[in-house]
Amino acid sequence: MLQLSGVCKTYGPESGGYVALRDIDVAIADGEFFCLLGPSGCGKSTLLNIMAGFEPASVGSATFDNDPIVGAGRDRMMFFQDAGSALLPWLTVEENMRFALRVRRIPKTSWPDVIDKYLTAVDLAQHRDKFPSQLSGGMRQRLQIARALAVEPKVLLMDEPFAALDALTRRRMHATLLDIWQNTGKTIVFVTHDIGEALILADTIAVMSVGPESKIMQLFRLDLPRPRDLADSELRKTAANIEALLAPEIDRSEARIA
Amino acid sequence: MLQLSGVCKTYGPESGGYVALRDIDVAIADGEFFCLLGPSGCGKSTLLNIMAGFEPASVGSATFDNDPIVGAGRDRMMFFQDAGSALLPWLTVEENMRFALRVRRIPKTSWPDVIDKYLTAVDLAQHRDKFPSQLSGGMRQRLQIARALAVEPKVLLMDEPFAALDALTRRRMHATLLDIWQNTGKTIVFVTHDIGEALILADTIAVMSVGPESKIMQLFRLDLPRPRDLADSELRKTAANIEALLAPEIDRSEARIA
Amino acid sequence: AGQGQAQSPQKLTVYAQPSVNNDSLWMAMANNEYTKEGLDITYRLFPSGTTAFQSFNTGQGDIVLAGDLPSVQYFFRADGAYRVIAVIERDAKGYVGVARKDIKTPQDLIGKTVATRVGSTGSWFISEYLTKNGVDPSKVTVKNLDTQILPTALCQGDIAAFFIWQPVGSRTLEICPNDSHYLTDATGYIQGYLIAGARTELLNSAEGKDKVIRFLRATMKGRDVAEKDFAAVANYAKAKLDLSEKATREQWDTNIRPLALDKVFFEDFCSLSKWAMKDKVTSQPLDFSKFTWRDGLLAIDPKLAPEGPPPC
Amino acid sequence: MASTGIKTAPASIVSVYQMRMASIWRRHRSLGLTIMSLILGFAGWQLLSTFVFSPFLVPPPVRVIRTAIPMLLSGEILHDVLISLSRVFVGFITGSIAAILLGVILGRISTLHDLVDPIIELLRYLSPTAMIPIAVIWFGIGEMSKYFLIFWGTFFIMLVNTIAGVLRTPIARQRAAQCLGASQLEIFAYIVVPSAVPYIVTGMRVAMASAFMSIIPAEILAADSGIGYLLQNSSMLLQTDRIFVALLTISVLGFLCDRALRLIVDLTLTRFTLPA
Amino acid sequence: MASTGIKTAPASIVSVYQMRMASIWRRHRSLGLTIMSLILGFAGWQLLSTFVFSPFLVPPPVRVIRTAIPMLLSGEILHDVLISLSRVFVGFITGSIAAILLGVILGRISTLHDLVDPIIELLRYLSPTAMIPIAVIWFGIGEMSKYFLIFWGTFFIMLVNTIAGVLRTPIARQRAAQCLGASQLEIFAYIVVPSAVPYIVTGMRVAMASAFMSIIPAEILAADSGIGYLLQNSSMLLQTDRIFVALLTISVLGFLCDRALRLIVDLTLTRFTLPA
Ligand SMILES: Nc1ncnc2c1ncn2[C@@H]1O[C@H](COP(=O)(O)OP(=O)(O)OP(=O)(O)O)[C@@H](O)[C@H]1O
Ligand SMILES: Nc1ncnc2c1ncn2[C@@H]1O[C@H](COP(=O)(O)OP(=O)(O)OP(=O)(O)O)[C@@H](O)[C@H]1O
Ligand SMILES: [Mg+2]
Ligand SMILES: [Mg+2]
Repeated sequence: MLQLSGVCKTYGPESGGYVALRDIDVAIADGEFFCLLGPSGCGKSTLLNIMAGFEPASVGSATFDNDPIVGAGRDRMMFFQDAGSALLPWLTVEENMRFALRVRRIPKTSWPDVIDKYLTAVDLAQHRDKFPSQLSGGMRQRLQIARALAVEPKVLLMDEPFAALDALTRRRMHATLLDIWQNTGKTIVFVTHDIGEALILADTIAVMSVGPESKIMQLFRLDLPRPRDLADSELRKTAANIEALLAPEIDRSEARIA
Repeated sequence: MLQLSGVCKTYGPESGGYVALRDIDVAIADGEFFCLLGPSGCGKSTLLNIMAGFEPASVGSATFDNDPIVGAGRDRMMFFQDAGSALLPWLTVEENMRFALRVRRIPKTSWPDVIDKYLTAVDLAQHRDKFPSQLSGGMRQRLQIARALAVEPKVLLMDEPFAALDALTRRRMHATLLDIWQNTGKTIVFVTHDIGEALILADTIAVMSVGPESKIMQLFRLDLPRPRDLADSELRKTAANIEALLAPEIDRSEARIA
Repeated sequence: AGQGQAQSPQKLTVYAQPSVNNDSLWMAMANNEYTKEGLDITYRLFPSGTTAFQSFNTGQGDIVLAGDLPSVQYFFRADGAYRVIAVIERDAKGYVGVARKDIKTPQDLIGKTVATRVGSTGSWFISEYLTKNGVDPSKVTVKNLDTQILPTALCQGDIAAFFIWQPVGSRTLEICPNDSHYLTDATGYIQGYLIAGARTELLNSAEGKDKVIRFLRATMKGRDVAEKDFAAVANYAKAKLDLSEKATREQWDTNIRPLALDKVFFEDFCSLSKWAMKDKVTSQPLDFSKFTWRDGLLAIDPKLAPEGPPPC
Repeated sequence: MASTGIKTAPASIVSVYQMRMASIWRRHRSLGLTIMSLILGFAGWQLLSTFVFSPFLVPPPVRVIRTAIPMLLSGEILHDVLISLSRVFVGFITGSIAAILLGVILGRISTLHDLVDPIIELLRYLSPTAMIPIAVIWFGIGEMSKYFLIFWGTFFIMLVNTIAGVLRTPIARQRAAQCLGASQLEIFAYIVVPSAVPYIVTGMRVAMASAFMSIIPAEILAADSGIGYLLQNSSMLLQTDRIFVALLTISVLGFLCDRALRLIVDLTLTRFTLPA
Repeated sequence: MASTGIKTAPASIVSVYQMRMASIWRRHRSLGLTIMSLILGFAGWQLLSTFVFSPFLVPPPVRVIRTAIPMLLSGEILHDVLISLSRVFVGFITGSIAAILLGVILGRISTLHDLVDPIIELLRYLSPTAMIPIAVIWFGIGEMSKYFLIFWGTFFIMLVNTIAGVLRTPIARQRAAQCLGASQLEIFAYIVVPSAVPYIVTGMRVAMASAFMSIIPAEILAADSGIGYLLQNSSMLLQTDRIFVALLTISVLGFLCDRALRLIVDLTLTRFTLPA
């Protein structure tokens, strides 16, 4: 159970700083697939950072299994939005995987299998000797996905993990992720800006409002079986609801060039 | 006219290196909106880098208006896939804009107007005093877009400029970009992995095959007027064609976990 | 002297070291003797004769004060461009051998390690001390140590004795009176010198020659004060070098200020030269007719500069 | 137990209170730790020199300070400090500027770098002490040669650091600037130099120490004032207390200059030194 | 005109030919430029010492080499070089390792850093020369005190650089490692140290020069061999030619050691020093 109550986040000085989040209350059950959806810059990454323990909440409390979150922990694995920054540039693709398994204390005998399995899943098996600087943007994201999955954490915090992937690759990744989620019962908090992606994956979709002082405007629960089809009428209705919720939000802040 | 003929690109040693591109021939007319579409890691960014003059072709020639491309030039403005890397981290949003206008020798009197116009277009006007490290992923991309547009280059080389934006923001960006393109007659080379985005924007879509040794498999010309609607039957047919072209490509290289 | 005052004072640059054996010059300066001779003296201090010669070598400075060995070495190096004009000061008490308490006779040093600045007058002192006391120098290990660290090394027992100039010895007795004592001073072995030398080029011009003579004459007047008036010297040392009266006293007591080029000088430098050749510090005999320039002293008083011996 | 009042307060108030305390602590912590550190350092010195070494070899701080007080009151130290500081400043600043300019050029033009590097590589092992004779030949025994020796002690450190910083300028930044139309000079000034700032600042901190160390050889050279001269002179006369006064003065000066440098960097260059 | 044959060749062949030439040029260019640089350097020295200075003040290279040859043949220089090198190595390597270890710790634990930093900041302005008396008190007049002085000349430079490098470790890397479950020690070893490598390498290059300069004070101390001793002794005896032989030897040794360091870094650490 991952719980935030009354969380506010202010960047900069206590007063007069930029209030990114205001009064966020969420409770994510074990094994839930929870999607955070919201316009660019609304505070999705900030919220995820608080859950991961990277940033303290300015006000309010964040707990995991009733223990306050005070720092990064091995039970909550983060997938970083900026994929390159989290990889070790001096290790090859395979060595980056091995590093993860080593610090995770996974027995050495199983490394080759685990590495093969996850690199194949993200289609990087032929690129295992490249360094991160030699990978394309999408490949870096896929390497980070493979690493995050390989260590099998209790909770996966994923910040737009598929943003740089093409539609077809992304579809496969969805299937892979759902497979793993269903087989292992992980909790997944998944940030995306793609409504379709959220609809296909989530148990719960939290829609956030535009910043500053972003809130969670509404929660949508989806009990449909998976795999889902976006043409499904209930999904289309939800999609329309979400768009309707977001459109005025975005109008509120944007202006088009004449 | 941007022209590549017989371009190959090999990374690493002359023989035995990784052949990213093989025998690429393209000719992009002045004022054309040209989309590069292809699976992750196929070589889209590589191709754009060659056009920009950042990387030499290993074999073959690249010319712009019949002059060989030998280095970066102010006529070809690149939008980098990794948005953060191209911004100056020690300048605020507004200062980053000003830097661009200064080195572009744009008269100082028009700076405030230009900056306001483009920052408003990408909805960053309220964030003008933040540093890049204080921006969200999507905001960084938008800043880079604003900067690239503000200097009004002849050719815009855009590497997945909208990848980190939510659907609604992205829709506005499409409209903005098309407005500017139609009013100024720029040449735009636009990399995307989103088929829908390509269909909405492009005059020509070049579909690339999976690497290594990526080629341009097929060119699709779209003469439909804009704004376009994805529900349009011709677009749907093209979309289906492109998917059909790509699907076996991706099958060729991917395997799903059992 | 009268004619000098009429003209504007003539510039003369002197390189020296901050040491009490310069007291003749100090007193000359303190009593404006140089000004009275029509000289405008620039008195520049260097930490050692060697560093003074380094600068002198580049063509700067007119007169340089330095120890015996640096003068000889520089003379050979400068190929005739430098000549000694007078002995300012010499003394044998200014050099001491300090040893640990268990070393009581020269023979006790056999098999032990002693220290000095190798290649300095201290080396010469050790060599003379051992040979004159019938100890085979090869049975004593001589270590090269910087003067600053000699007291520490002796007090800690790293070495059995050292041979060097003052105030290193008295300082050592201050630091560890229980472990150290004076073994000897240099009386009967060597004498340490402060030598004034000048650029040959200067001496060859009539004007330069005149300046040097006036310099010598004024310094002699200073010498007369320095010899008698300890309080004036101590005041000067206190004001300019922050030396305590006690420290000044120790050295002042032993100073001999010949301001001449006398027999003793020739003898000492002969034996210095022989030692230096033996120890490969120099490679040729010292030719006094080239090494010294007697005209200045002769112009003041012929008795001050007798004829030197043949090269030795 | 006394804090029950706070414990029952609503979460947000606790948090605001804690934040206020934390920020007060943060603001004063650094100063407090600095003072504690200095006290510990001096206490350690006092103990060491009293019980481990002989106080004649390493005079305890109390004695050093007792020696320093009359020197301070008479203005002797202040005079020496001002003279040495002015020498360090001239040498350090000219050395830094020259090295940054040359470093940026060498870091960007690799042919020139390869051509000049071996000579630099041979020269930079020569200490300021070794350069004394050359300094005298070139600049005589006046102030110029002292500036030169401190320049020498600064220049190569700054050069190595600047080149290292320039070579690590992210390539994308330069490419973006080229696309925008920046001239080579603008890329130097607006991209390469700012990107190298973290290395340059580190280089300046190291070079500052080297500059202060170079006072000593510089003031061997016919100086009659300055801290280096005080040290030289006291060493020759074996005045241990005064030697330690000189050393302590150099240390304290260096410490203060480093703090000043850091403050200036914090005030003016923070934006360039933030970690990515 | 003679290249018409090539001009008519198909584009791809031209390109392959050009690439081959370019790669040959690249491979040999660096060596060629180094040699050219050295020749220019020596020619400049020869000219300067003949026409600008007097050859007595600055002996021309030809004379220095003539002086050096018998010293080389007799094995005198080799002997001195080996002794000095072994001292530099011990001091440099222990100094580097100690500084890297302490630097990583101080860079990570800010309270400890704030506590220790002022003391370091005071000590690092003391040159090895100033530390000679302390070295003798602590380590006597044997090899240990020579190692210590070279250690001293290395340690603080490496420390400042290591801390600077550690402080600039990208935060995302550390966070990712923490999420993976890395212990504090693993984060030190696998994340922080490798991230600081570019700074550490730069520090080593600067510190290497400082270590070589520290030979001179180290060998003032009761040495009867070594390059520093040769220099000292020749200076005392005012033997300019031998002084220059010693200086040239130090320069060449430094040059070679720097090349060796760069080679080792290129062979083993390239992956850590690539620009982002
Ligand atoms: N270190 C910081 N200092 C100041 N403001 C910050 C900082 N980090 C984030 N912000 C601000 O907080 C807000 C939320 O940022 P966040 O990165 O959480 O957005 P996001 O929802 O992840 O957006 P995106 O979809 O574009 O990644 C933004 O306005 C951003 O400018
Ligand atoms: N510097 C390099 N060294 C070696 N291989 C490289 C290098 N840069 C790119 N590659 C390889 O070239 C291929 C194409 O990379 P590129 O970045 O052009 O892909 P892309 O089409 O832009 O992919 P994405 O959509 O994921 O950004 C990849 O296999 C990549 O590993
Ligand atoms: Mg985000
Ligand atoms: Mg790409």
